[in-house]
Amino acid sequence: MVTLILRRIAMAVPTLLGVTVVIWLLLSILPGDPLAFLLPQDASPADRARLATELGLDQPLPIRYVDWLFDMMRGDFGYSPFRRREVADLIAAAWKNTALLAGFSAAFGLTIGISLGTLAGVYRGSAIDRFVTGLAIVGLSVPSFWVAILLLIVFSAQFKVLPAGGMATLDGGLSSFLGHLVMPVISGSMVSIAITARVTRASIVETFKAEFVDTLRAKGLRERQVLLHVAKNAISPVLTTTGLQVGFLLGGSVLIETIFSWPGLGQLVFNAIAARDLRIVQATTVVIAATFVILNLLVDLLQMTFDPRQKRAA
Amino acid sequence: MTTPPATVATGLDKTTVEKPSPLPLLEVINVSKRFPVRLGPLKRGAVSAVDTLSFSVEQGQTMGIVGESGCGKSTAARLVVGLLPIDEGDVIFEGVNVRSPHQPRHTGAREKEIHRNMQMVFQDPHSALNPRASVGEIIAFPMKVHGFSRQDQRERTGWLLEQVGLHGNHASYYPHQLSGGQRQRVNIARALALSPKLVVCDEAVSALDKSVQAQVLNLLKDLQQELGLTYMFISHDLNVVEYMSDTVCVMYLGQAVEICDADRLYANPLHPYTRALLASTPVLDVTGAPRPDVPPLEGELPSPLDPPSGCRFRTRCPSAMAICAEEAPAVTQPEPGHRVACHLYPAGPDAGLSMRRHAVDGRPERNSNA
Amino acid sequence: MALAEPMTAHSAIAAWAAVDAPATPESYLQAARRRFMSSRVGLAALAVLLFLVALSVCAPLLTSYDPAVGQPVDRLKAIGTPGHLLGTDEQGRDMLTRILYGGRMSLIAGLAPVFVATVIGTALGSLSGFIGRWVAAVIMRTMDMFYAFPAVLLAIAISASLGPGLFNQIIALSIIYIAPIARVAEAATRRIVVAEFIEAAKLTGAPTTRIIVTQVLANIFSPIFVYASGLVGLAIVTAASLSFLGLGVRPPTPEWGFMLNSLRGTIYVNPWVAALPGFFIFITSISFNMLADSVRDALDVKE
Amino acid sequence: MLMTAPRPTVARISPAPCTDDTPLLAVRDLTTQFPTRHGWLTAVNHISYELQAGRVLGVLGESGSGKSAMLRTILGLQPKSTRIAGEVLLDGRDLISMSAAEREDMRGASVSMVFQDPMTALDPVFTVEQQLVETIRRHSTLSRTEAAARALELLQTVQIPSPERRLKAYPFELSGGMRQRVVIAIALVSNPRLLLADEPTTALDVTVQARVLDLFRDLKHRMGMGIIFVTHDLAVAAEIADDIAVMYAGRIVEFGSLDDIVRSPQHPYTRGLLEANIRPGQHERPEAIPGSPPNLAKLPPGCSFAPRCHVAEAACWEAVPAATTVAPGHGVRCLKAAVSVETVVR
Repeated sequence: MVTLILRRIAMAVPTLLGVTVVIWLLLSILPGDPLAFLLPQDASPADRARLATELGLDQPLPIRYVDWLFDMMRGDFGYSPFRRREVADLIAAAWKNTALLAGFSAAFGLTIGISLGTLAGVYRGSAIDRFVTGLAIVGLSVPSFWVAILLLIVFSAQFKVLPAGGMATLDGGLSSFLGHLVMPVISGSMVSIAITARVTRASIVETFKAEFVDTLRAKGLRERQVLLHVAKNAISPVLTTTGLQVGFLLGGSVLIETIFSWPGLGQLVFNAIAARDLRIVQATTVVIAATFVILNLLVDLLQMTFDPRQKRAA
Repeated sequence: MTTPPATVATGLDKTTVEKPSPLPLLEVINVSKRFPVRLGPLKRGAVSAVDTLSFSVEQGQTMGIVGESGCGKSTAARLVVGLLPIDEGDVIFEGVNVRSPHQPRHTGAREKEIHRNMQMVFQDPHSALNPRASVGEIIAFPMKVHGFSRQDQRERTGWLLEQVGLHGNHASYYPHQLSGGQRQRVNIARALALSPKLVVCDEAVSALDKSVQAQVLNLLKDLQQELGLTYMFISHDLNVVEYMSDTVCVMYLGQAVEICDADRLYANPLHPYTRALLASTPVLDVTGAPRPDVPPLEGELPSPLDPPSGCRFRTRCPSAMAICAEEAPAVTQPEPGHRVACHLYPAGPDAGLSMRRHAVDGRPERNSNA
Repeated sequence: MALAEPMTAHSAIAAWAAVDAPATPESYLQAARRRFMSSRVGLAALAVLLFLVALSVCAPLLTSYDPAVGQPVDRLKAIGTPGHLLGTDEQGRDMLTRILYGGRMSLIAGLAPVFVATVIGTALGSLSGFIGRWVAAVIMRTMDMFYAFPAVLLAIAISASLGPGLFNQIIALSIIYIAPIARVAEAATRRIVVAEFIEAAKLTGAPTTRIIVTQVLANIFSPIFVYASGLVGLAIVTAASLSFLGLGVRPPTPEWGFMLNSLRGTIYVNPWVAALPGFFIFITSISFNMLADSVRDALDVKE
Repeated sequence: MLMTAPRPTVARISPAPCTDDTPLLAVRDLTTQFPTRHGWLTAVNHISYELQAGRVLGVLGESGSGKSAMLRTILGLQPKSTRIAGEVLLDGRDLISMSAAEREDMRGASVSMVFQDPMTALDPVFTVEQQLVETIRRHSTLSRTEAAARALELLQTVQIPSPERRLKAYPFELSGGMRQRVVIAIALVSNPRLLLADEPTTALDVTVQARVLDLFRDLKHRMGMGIIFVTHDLAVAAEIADDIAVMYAGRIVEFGSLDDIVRSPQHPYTRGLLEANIRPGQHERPEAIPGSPPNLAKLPPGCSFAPRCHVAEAACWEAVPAATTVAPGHGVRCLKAAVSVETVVR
């Protein structure tokens, strides 16, 4: 068990390295002049060359990557001339806010999604099933940013019951704190609800078809007990999607945070794109991807406890 | 579905078939195959699927291979036809060494020529036919690969369908529209498309209903007579193997434990495993005739990852002795033509025998695996 | 083979034999088409999509306004204003016109990446599924790298580094969809490769590429097609997201995602016009998703 | 409908003394239909038979003959959409008209079932002990410890080697033969009166099959339960069954003692199966039954076997043959059966 866990953790390392390679390549090799943002329009070729040497841009690619990677690992994400701050400080402040929003969205989305999916799976073929299936396809198709705008139109513009944006801390009272969360959470977790419900339903329906369910019934277990067996067998694919759902939420945060002026990583990325500050885009993407990889790792480890095969492989 | 029942065999008499040529068509010499497996994060092991297997099949004869699941009989089939590379040993076909780990890979044309002569009938009537192709396309595919003209493909497909007792119209149907027995007939027709000399039947009737099984067995026998085919007939059903085969090879955990003419093997099984197999086979018998008094096989099949030392069967053998754990039994011939690998039959003057009939070269006949 | 011997002519036998005769030969795709044609939801979704495509293709014939230039006097007209059926935007441009023209970009931005990714992903996935060993290790581990990113974020990062524009947006989306399609293709191929008919094909001596093309592709087509058609709805939304963030087509070319963003500031003045582009993104996406579900059901045959 | 209670014709080993007139199980006119797009498909078609305690009824049939559907109907495992008619009387109580809750209590207590594939019949994520204990506690008031002790006892009953170790094992850690023993142990939890076995040895190797068959014989002798043993293999049925019912296309086409069926088969299908079965030492061609097993959705009018039957005549195509008794306890549904002693009127 322990060796298996260590092995799984060890497997995450190359993935993380891969992530940095992809990001670094994207922003170093793809067309686009990295110096353009740092130099004044009328910089001379000599100035250019000097800056390039200073930044190590005249080094071969692998060396530049390794330098960059070690800087990142030291927590040195560079300086943002546009925000006039250390990128690491910007990210640290934003990360907490994004984690808060994503955490609430994930909890909300997974709870609703798993509940709806379980209902639909248990009462497959019924009106509830059709309702959930229909709801899921709507949730899957609806753009989160459109939902956000609709919510704003209804609850901020028309009825003026919810704040149009920003974030409140708990110091300002629970209602203000939650009030600022409601719309971002709902609009952000629509897709998660839909996908989780679909996967949960499919997994439960599939498990009910398994032959051991007949054995459970044949030995006289109550339908409630049968459902418990089915649930324990059906949980694996649902767990797998939970990891992916968080990915959706982190990716979607760029849109949701922008619309609701939530001071998180997403808004940071959006503003950096608008300002063409690729350094921030680069660093934030790496941080989000690393968070995502670690979350998936945790989900995998959790999954192991449900699979006797992996439990026994000590 | 108005095709007449199989009529291919009419008027063919057993005695008219030419005598088998003296040299074997196929010789399998000390062939071994191990599959690497991952046992743990860092541990690796190897399943010994086939271990120093040797036998030979003569032209026009049927070699039956029988054994329980995991005995390596299907792996042996795939090694012979070249679907799996062999680790050790040689496969000699018509006197030519066609597969050997020491030989360089065959060129495409040579390999194609070998495939033309060795084909296989597969087990599962569902998975053996491409569900997206029509019956005609399935049967014609080997011919297409071998450059038959369109006209030839069409004519031969029609002839093959007729040979296996299907209607010409069946060419345009898709596998899911056929019954299990019909699919198995298509499976056979495809194997015959290139006029092979050797046909390997891997559990060819096991998935069929009992009432259909007999049809397909009859068809295989008829085709053998008419086309002079040589079969390697693999099955777990002892009765079917006995009926189909001239010679039978019994396998246990990747090794051949007994090889003999079918009649003699069933009348006088020598190896304790063969005896146990025969005693376990349900027999439709209400006459009350005494069943052979063999105790049922105790214990579990040992893991092929770590086969027992010495004789692999000793852990379940009712007559295991001390020597069985120490030494792998040599192949002996307690009666003419009846080869067995068991310490109950100590080596006589003819020590150093092989499970095959024709010694080919001076390579060691049977490696000790102790 | 059913009637072993002709029996006494009898109407009952004849009637039964007629029923029992094999159904007309019907290939898998023919059967799938027949089943799709009997799916009401699928046909309705298809009709909506064809209607939307027709509208955006025929946009110049349907409206006389310029999609890029508006009349400042006509700014922020509400839905139902005479002459401006769907109102006008913050620059006084006719919304109906912009929606019709915008559909072109949205549909292309959703369909093109899925098509590109399907072709590349299928090639990579089927190759690694069929050959296995180190080929699969190299290809699939590379694909895993892309799985370590939240897809939308990766698309944003790629678009950001390539710069705005429809073409760059299509490249970005293609890249993020290659990995999932390659995974589906690889899994499907691995399921097929163990089938005995693949062994039979190998026994003909045919080269690997020929076996993949003739035996494998037709059998992995349906899971890939089902997956890819489900991606189109998602791709349309994701493409709109990129445009919403300013990473898509450049203004003043109309595109639904970008329109939604630029109208964001007007929700207190002219709320329902601001919501319009999102509605069209939603309708297109849900139609594709319903179509995909029907296609999946039609292709799902028990064999 | 088919025939009255089969009585032993010859003195047989019948360990259970309970041979009074009420049979353990009486199936009357049982019919099971599934909804399909083209209407109702009849999987079990007006089946009737009786089973005495301590006897084994072998049900012989090929794929699609309705033998599994019949077992599942008896146990009430069919989906809700299934249409079921007829009676299944277990000790006089009708299992078909029971409420769902009553049926849940009856399953595993007085009727148990053993399934075909031991590889899929056990829940993969629970240990053998957990699966046994929950069954024991469902049907008794034993504490967890007492139930664990009983679980061990059951594993000993089914002769699993080193049972203490196996209790803590997950199904994937056991061989096929051992899993099937666990499945049987679960079925034996509360000494059921009736044991339904759906091809319990088909997925096993012959040497394992021989030992599982031994176990079944042992259970019959020691516990005196009635067993319905479904199989497609006549030779396996002959190893275990006292009586045999031959099913074809949802109907019982012949019923009789093992002797009757093997020595004087009356139905051409039964005769065909006997012929098609390769026997040890056989050299002559087996007489194959032509054609394929019928498609239940497209049954011919009249006798379902007529299309494959070499003695069928026009009349066979007109109406389903009535059941006739050719000898005491030996019935057949065939117009061409050798002797028609009496026609049982429906």
